[in-house]
Amino acid sequence: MDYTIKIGGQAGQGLQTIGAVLAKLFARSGFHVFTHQDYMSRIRGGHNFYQVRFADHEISASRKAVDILVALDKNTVAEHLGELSPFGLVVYDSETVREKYDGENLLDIPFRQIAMDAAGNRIMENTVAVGAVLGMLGMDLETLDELLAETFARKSREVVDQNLAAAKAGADFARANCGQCNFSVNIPGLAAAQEKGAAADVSAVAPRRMLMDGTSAVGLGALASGCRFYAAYPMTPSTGVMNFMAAQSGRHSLVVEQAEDEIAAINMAIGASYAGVRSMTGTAGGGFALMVEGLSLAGMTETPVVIFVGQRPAPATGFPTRTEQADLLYILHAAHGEFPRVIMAPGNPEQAYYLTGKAFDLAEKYQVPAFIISDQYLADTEWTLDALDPSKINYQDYRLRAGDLAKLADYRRHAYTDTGVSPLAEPGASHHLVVTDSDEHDQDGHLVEDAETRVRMVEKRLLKKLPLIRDQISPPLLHGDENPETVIVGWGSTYGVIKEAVDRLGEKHSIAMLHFSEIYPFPGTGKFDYLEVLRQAKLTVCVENNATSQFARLMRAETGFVFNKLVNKFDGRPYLLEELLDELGEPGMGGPGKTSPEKGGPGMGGPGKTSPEKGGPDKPGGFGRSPKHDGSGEHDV
Amino acid sequence: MDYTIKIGGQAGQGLQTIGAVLAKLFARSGFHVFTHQDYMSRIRGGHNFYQVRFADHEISASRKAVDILVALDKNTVAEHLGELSPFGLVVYDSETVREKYDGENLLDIPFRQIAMDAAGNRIMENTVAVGAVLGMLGMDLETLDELLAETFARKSREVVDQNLAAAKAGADFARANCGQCNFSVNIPGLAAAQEKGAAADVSAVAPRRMLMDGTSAVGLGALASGCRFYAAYPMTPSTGVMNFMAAQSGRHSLVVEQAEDEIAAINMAIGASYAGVRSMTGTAGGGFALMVEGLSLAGMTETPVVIFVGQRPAPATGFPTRTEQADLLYILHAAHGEFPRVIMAPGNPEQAYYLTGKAFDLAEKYQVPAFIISDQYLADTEWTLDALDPSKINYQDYRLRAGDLAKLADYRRHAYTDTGVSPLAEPGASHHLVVTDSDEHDQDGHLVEDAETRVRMVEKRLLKKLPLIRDQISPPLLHGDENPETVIVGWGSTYGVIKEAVDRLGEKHSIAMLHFSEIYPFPGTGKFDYLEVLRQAKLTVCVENNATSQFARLMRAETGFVFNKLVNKFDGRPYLLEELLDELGEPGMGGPGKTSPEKGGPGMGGPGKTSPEKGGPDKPGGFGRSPKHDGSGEHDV
Amino acid sequence: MSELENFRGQNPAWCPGCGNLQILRTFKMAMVEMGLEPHELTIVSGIGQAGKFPHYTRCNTFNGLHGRTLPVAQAIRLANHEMRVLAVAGDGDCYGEGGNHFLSAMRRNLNITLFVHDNQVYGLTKGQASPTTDEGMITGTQPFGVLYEPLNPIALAVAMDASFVARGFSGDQDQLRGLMQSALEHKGFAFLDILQPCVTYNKVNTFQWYRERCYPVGPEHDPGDRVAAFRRALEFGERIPTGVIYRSERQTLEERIPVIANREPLVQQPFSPEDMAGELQKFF
Amino acid sequence: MSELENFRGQNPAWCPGCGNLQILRTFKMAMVEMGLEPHELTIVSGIGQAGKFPHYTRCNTFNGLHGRTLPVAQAIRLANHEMRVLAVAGDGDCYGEGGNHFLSAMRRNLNITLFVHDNQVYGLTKGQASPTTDEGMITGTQPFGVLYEPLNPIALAVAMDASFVARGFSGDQDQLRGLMQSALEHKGFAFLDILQPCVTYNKVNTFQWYRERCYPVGPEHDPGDRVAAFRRALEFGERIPTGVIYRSERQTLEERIPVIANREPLVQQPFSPEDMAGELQKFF
Ligand SMILES: Cc1ncc(C[n+]2csc(CCOP(=O)(O)OP(=O)(O)O)c2C)c(N)n1
Ligand SMILES: Cc1ncc(C[n+]2csc(CCOP(=O)(O)OP(=O)(O)O)c2C)c(N)n1
Ligand code: SF4
Ligand code: SF4
Ligand SMILES: [Mg+2]
Ligand SMILES: [Mg+2]
Repeated sequence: MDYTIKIGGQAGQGLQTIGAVLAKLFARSGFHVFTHQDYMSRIRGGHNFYQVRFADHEISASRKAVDILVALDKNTVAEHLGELSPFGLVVYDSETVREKYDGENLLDIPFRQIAMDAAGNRIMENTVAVGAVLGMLGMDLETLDELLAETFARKSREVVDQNLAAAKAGADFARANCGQCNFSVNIPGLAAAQEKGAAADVSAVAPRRMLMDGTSAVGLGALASGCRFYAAYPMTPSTGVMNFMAAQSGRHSLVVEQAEDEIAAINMAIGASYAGVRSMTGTAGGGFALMVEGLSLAGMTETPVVIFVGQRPAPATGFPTRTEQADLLYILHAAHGEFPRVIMAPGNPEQAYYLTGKAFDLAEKYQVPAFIISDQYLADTEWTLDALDPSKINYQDYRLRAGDLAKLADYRRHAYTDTGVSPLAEPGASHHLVVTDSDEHDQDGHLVEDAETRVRMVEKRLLKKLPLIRDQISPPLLHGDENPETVIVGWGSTYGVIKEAVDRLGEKHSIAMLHFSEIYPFPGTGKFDYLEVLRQAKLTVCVENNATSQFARLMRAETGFVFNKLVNKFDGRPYLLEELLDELGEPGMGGPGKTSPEKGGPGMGGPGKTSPEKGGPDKPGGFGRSPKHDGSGEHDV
Repeated sequence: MDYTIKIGGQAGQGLQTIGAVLAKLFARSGFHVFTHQDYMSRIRGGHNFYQVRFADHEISASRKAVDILVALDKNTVAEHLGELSPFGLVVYDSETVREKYDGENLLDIPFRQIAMDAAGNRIMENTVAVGAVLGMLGMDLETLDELLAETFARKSREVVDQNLAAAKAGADFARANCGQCNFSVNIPGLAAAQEKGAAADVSAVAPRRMLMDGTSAVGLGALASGCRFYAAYPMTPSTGVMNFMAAQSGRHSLVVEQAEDEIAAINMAIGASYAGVRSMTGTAGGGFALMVEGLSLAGMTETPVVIFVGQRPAPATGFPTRTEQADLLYILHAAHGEFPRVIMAPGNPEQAYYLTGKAFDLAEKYQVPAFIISDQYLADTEWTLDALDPSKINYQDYRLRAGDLAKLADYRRHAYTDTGVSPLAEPGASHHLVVTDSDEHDQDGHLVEDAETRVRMVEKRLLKKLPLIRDQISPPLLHGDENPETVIVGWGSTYGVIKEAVDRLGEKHSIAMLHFSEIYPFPGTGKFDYLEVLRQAKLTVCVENNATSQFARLMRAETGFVFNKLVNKFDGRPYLLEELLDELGEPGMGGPGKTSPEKGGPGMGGPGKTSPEKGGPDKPGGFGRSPKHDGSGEHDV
Repeated sequence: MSELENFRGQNPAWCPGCGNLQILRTFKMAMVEMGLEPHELTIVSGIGQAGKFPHYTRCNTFNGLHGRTLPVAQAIRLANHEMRVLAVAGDGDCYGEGGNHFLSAMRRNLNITLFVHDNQVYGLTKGQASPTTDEGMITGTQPFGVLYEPLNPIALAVAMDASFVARGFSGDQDQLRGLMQSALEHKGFAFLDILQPCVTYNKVNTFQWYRERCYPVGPEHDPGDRVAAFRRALEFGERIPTGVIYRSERQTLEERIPVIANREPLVQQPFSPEDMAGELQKFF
Repeated sequence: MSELENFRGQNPAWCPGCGNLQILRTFKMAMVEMGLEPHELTIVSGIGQAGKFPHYTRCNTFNGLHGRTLPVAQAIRLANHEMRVLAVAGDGDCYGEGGNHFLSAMRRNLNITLFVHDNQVYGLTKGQASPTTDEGMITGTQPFGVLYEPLNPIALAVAMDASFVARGFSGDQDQLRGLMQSALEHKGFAFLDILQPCVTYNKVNTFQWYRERCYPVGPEHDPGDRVAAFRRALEFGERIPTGVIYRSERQTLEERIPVIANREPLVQQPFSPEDMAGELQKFF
C-alpha cells in the first residue's frame, strides 16, 4: 500500500492546512509518511502544492505518480492531471475552481456548499476536503476527531464539532459519489488486533511515530544541545528555524534576536558565545555571504558558534522558495585565512536532530565554527520517524565557569596546549580576564606582530586541532549491498530519494547507497574504508541537486577518487523517485567504463555526464520519464 | 655584482623615502632592482624596514644577506646585525640612534649634524643618508641630482640644491671614513661607452627600464583597459590601488568613490557597469568577505566587474600589513550558487599590468566577474622591467551603444545565444530597455519561477560560457629545464623567488619552475601539456605562502595530480631567496618517492610535508638556514 | 509619446488590496504626466514585495539584492548623470538591511530619487518586524511583541540633512502623485517614504489606520526650517504628517566631481588606451 | 581594590600627541574612581586606532572586526546582563562601516556604553576621509577634497531617540571623566562621542581647533527636550557643544525580554537536556 495525495492551489487558499492535517492523520494511523512542498515566492495567488505520501512500509521520497489530486484551482488540474496514477482521481469543487470537468477520474465535490450546509460556515471548506479524501480512501474519522480536538483545543468544543461535521459530510459525499474510488487502506495491525477480539482502536494499535520536518528537527537538536542564543535575519528557507526558536524562547532559557542584518547576526552569535552561552545563527546562502567575515572572526578568536545554512537556488536572489545543493564548496572555503570548521549535511530530520547536536558538541569542544547545511527540501519535508532520544545527544559543558576558575592561579585564553585547544572561560566569572582579538594575538589574547607567535598560533588553531576533529567524524553510511557493483553516492537532502531508489533497484541488482552527512573534516577511511567499496564497484554515480557536482569535486580533492557518472538536477526542484530511477537507468550495465583519476583531464570535476540509459525498471505506480533537467558534460565551476 | 641595502627604523622616520630614492637611482643607473618592505600596523614607532637589492643581472627576490644596513634606530641594529654579509656594513647616526657601537663593520655617520652643517636643516638627514650610501658604494651623485630635481620640481631650485649639498656631504663623509668599504659598483655599459671616447653619462648608456611596484601595475593595467569607475573602502594592502586610481581621476575620465563599506563598494561597481562603464573594486580578503553577496549578484545579472583582492595573513584582522597567499580557494568558491568567474594571480608587476588588462577583457567579453589576486608582497615590491606596452592590452568595447542599438528591432538583455553571451546594452542609449534581476529571470530580465527557464539560464550563464572562457586562459609558464627532473610549482607572488631559486639550482641540476598566474578557469593541457612535465619529473614541489597548500589542493581537484613535496610559509613574511633554497635542499635527490594520486589518502591535500634535506647549495653571499616556519604534515583545510 | 499603456509590465503578484498596487498605479500616472518614456528612467529595486515593483511596469531595471538599492542607484547616476534614477525599496530593505547605505546616500546627495514602500513590516518573508514596526506588534519572530522603539525615517533624514524629505500615503493618490513628481524633479537626493498597508501581515497599521491619521502639512509648515521639520517629523501616532517635510538645496555630488561636473556623462566620454601613455612614462 | 596600576596594559603604539592617549588615561581614572575592577568590565572594540584601546588597559576584551563592535557588545549583554559592557569604536568604525549597527543599537536600548573616538578621519589606514571628516579636506583618496556633507552623530542619535547622547573632548579630561562615568552609569544605551585630535592625518581639526571651539553646555540646556537637543546638536563649527546633549529614560531591552527580565543572567540559568523532552512530545 503506497498512496500519494497532492493538494494544489494558490497561496492563501489553505492547502498547507489540508496537507498538514492529512499527513499527521496518516502518521497517527500507523503509516509511514513522507511529504514535500512546492511554493512560489508570493503571499497570495500563484501555484503551490503539498504532496503527502503514505504507505505501510518505509518511504523516504516523493513519487511523481499521484493517486488523489485535490485541486483548489483550475491551474492545478491543468498542471497535474498528467501525473495521475492509473487509478488516480482528481477531486475538486466546481464552484471554487469555476470549471466543471468531464471525465471519469474527476470528482466534483461541492466543498463550499457542504461546509455551509453541515457547519454553517464557508471557512470549513478545507475540512470538507480533508473529509472527502478520507472518504475516498475509505478511512473512518476517528483519528481526525482526535486531531481536530487537539488543534482547536483552545477554542470551544463547538468549533471542533462543526469541523467534524464538515469532515463527515465531506466523507459521506465522497463515499456516496466516488464510484471510481478503488483504494484499500488498512490500518497496520488493526485487523489483527480486532481479530484478537479486543475493542482495539487505531491509537491503540498504531506504532507511535513522530512526524517531523527538517526545520523542527534542527531547532530541537539545538534546544537539546543547550543553545541559549539565536540571532538571525529572516531569509527563506532558514526563517523556519528562527521562528521555531522564537516560539521556544517563551518556555526555555533562550534569547532570540532578530538582527538588523546578517553581519550583526553572526557577530551577535559570536558575542553571546564569548560571554559564555551556546549560540547559533541561521540564514540562507545569500545571507551567509554577509556572514563570511564573521565566520573568519570566529575562526581567529576560537569562539564556538553553530551556523545553520539553508541552501536555495542561486546565484543572488535566485529562486527564494525552492531547493538546491549548490553551496557546499562555498561554505567549505568561505572566509579569508585558514582555520578549521565542521560541516554537517543531514539527510533527513532524524539526522538533522542528531547532527545539530554533534555540531554543537564539536563547536564547543574544539572552539570552532560548525555548520549545519540544509536546503528548502529538507526544511519542508516531513518524515515519520521513531522517537528521538535527547540522551543520545552528547551534552557536556567544556567551558571554565566560576568554580573551575577559582582554582586557577593563572589563565590565558589562547594558551598553547598539546591539542591546540585552549581553556575557554566565562568572562566575569572570576578575576581572570578573558581577552581575545581578531588580530593575531599572543596566548593572553593581546595583539602581536611577530613571526614566531604567528607560526605557533597557526599550529595551535589549525594544524593541531584539525586532525583531532577529523577523528570525531563518522564515515559515510553504506546502505544496500555490502559488496555493491553499483554505488550511488549522495550527500545531504538527497538521502531519502537515493535510499528508496537503491532499495528498489536492489531487488534486482547489486547496488548500494553511500551517503555523506558528516562532510568536513572529510571522513577518513580508518573506521570504514569506503574508498575500497568505491574502487571495487563497476559503476559509481554521484547524484547532486546542483549543476557542477560539487561533492564529486570535493571527493577528488580529498581522496583522488573520480566517479564515472554524474547526475545533476538544477531546476530548483528536488528529485522525485521516478526521476532518479530514470536517471540511473539500468545500473551495473550503463555508464562508461571506470575512468581512472590519472586520466581525468585537467579542468574537469570528473568525466562528462553520461546520458542515462533508456527506461527505468518497470514498477507499479507507473514510472514516467521525467524531462531532463541536467546540464551537459562540461561543467566544473 | 649583487648588493642588498636594508634601511630599518621606526614608522615615521622616513625610511621609505630613503629606500625609494635609492631604488629609483639604481634603476636609472642601469641596474636591475628589486625591493621589498616590511612594516608594522602602526603610524609611528615600531620596527619597519625597506630592502633594496640591485645587481647587474636579472633579479626577482630579496636576499637575506645584507650588504649595507642603514639603521635609523637601535632596534634595527639589534634585529638585523646578524644578517650582514661577510663584507657587510652597518651605517647609523649615533646621535639619532642614541648608541655608539664598536666593531669594524659599524660606521657612525652624523646624518643629522651633516644635514645641519651642509643644508642648515635637520630634515635633510635622510638625504645625507642616501648620499652616505652612495659614497660607501663609490657611486657618483649625477643621477641623484637628476632625481632630486624631479622630486622637488614644484619647489624652488634652492630646495634641490640644499638636498644635493646634504647628499654630497654625506657621500664625502662616507668616502673619507669608510675604510671597510669594499664595494665595486660599475654602471653597466658606462666604462665601455666612455672608452669609446664619447662624453657618455649614465643616463645615456643605461638601458631604460621602468621601476614599478605591483600596486601601480594593477592601477595602470586598469587605466589602460578603460576602467572608468572604481569604488572601494580602504583596506591594506589594497588601499594603494584606490589611491593610485584617485590620483588619476583628476587627469583621466575616471570616477573614484570611497564607499561607506565594502558591500556598497561592489554594488556600486556593479551599478556603474550596468550603466555602461568598465568598473572595478578592490579590497583585502577581509573586505572581500563583505563583497561575497555582491559577487553572486554580478554572476546572476551577468554584469562585468573586476575585483582586486590583496591578500594578507588572516583569519579576521590577522596581520594587516603583512603577506600571505591564503585566500585562493576562498575566492574561487566564494558566493552562493554556481556561475563562472575568472581569476588572475600575477607574479610580478609586469604580469600584474597585463593580467589586469586580461581580466577586464574577459570580464567584459563574457559578462562575468574577474579577479586579480595579489598580496602585500606583490603590492609593495618594486621591480625593474622593460617598457610596458599599452597596445598589448586587448581593448575592445563589447557593449551595444547608441549606434548599434538604433539598428536593432528587438533587444533582450538575457537572450539565449549559442555562446551563452547575451547582448549587453547601455541603458538609456536607445528605446530598448535594459532589464536585469537578481532573481532567476527570463530573456527579458524579468523574474520568473519556472523550471524550464531556470535550466536554460543555468546552461546559458554557466555551462556554455565556462568552456569558452577556459579556451582564453594561457597555460602555466615553464621556466628552466624543458625536461626537468625537478619541478617547482608556484602561483602568484612567489614567482620571483621561485624563478631565481630555479635559476641558481639550474646551474647544477635539471630543474624548472612551473608558475600559474592565470588560475581560473583552470588551464587546460591543450596548449601545453604541463601535466606531462609534472608526471615525467622525479620530484614535484609546490611552494606556497600559506599553511594548507591551497594550490596543491586545487591541482588535485582539477587534474588529479598530487605533488610529492609541499613547502609552506605562513609567518606573514615572504620567502627570501636563501630561505627557499634552503627549503628545497638538494633537488632531484631529496623528497620521497612520487606518490601516485591513487595512494593519496582521503582527507589530505597531498602527502605530508617532507622535511627539507639539510643544507642549501653553497653560494657566495652566505646562505644561512632560515628558521622553519612551516606547518607539519597534516593540514588540509 | 508617454502613455499609460507603455508602462504595463508583468501582472502584479501582490495580494489583492495591497498598498503596493496603488503606489504602482500612481507612479505610472506620474510618469505619463511628466511626459517621461520608459527608457528615460532606470529603476533600481531591492528584494521584498516593493522590490518587485519594476517588473510590474516598464523601464530600465536593475532589480538587485535585498538592502542594496542605493549603492547601485548612485553608481548608475555617477556613470551616467543624464539618466534619471529611481531607487525603490521596502522599509526592511532600506532601513534594516540597507541602513548604512541610506545614511551615506543622504550625505552623498546625488540627484536620484528614493521611494520607500513603508508597510511597517517584512512582507515578502511573511510578517517579521521591520525597523518601522510599531512597538508591541506580535509576529512569529517577535512572540513577545516588538521590544524596540521604531525607527523614524523622517526624523532620521532631517538629522542627516537629506535634501528632500517627504512622506506620502498610498491611499491618497493625488497627493502621492504630486510628491512623486516633486521628488523626481528635485535636484539632489530626494527621499519619499510611502506609507502602505500590508493587508496580510500588518493588522495594526491598516488602510483605515493610516487614513484616519495622515494629514497633509499645510502652508504654515516651512520645509526650509530644519528644526521645525524635526519637530514635525516627531509626530507619528495619533496624527501623521504627509507632504514635503524638509528641503535643503545644495550642490549635488555630480556637480562637484571635476571629471563629470559640467561635462558629458562618464559613459559617453571617449577613451583610447593611448590616453595613459603619459602615466607609464612616470615609471622610468 | 581598584587602582590605576591594575589597568596597565601593553605600551600604546599610538603616535605621540595622539588624543587616544588622553582618552585612555581618562578612562583608567574613571574606572578607579568608580571603584571598578578589570574583570567587572568587558570592552568590545573594533579595528582602527581606537580599536587598540583595550590592549592598552586591562579588562575582559573582545577586539573584533572593523565596524562590528555593537553587535558583539549587545549580545554579550544579552547573554550576561550582570556584566558591564563598553563598546569602543572609531568614527569610521561606528559611523562608516558600522553605521547600520549604530542605528539598531540605539533602538534596541540595551544597557551598554559606547565611546566613539572621533578624530574625524581614518587613522589606522592612513588618513582617508571618515563620515565625520569636514567638507573640503584633501586626502590621498579624496584628491578634490571631501565632497559630502559630514555626518552629525549627535543629531543622528537624537533623531534615533538614543537614551543618552553626549559629546566630550579628549583635551578636557575633567569633563570627559565625568561624562564617561555618567555614560557607564546610565541605564540604557549610552553614547559618548569623544572628539580627539589625530596629529598625523587630521591637520584641520587639531587640538587647538577643538580647544577653541568646544564649550560645555550650561544648565540652561535641558537634555530632556528632544527638539532643543536637536537644535543644539546642529551646532558644529565655530562652536561645538560638549556635555550631555540628550537623555531619554526608557526601559532597557534586558528588562523587556521575559526570559531574562528580573532573572539571573542567561549564562547562569541552569540547563539539562531533559528540559526539552516536552517539545519532542508534540511531534507524535
Ligand atoms: C541578504 C538577504 N537577507 C534576507 C533576505 C530575505 N528577505 C527578502 S525580502 C525581506 C524583507 C522584506 O521586507 P521589506 O523590505 O519591508 O519589503 P516588503 O516585502 O515589506 O515590501 C527579507 C528579509 C534576502 N533576500 N537577502
Ligand atoms: C572590513 C574591513 N574593511 C576595512 C578595514 C581597514 N580598516 C581598518 S581601520 C579602518 C578605519 C579606521 O578609521 P576609524 O574607525 O575612524 O579609526 P581610527 O583609526 O581613526 O581610530 C579601516 C578602513 C578593515 N579592517 N576591515
Ligand atoms: S504580503 Fe503585504 S506587502 Fe506583500 S503583497 Fe501581500 S499585502 Fe502586499
Ligand atoms: S594616526 Fe592619528 S589616530 Fe592614529 S595613533 Fe597617530 S595620531 Fe592617533
Ligand atoms: Mg516592508
Ligand atoms: Mg577615526
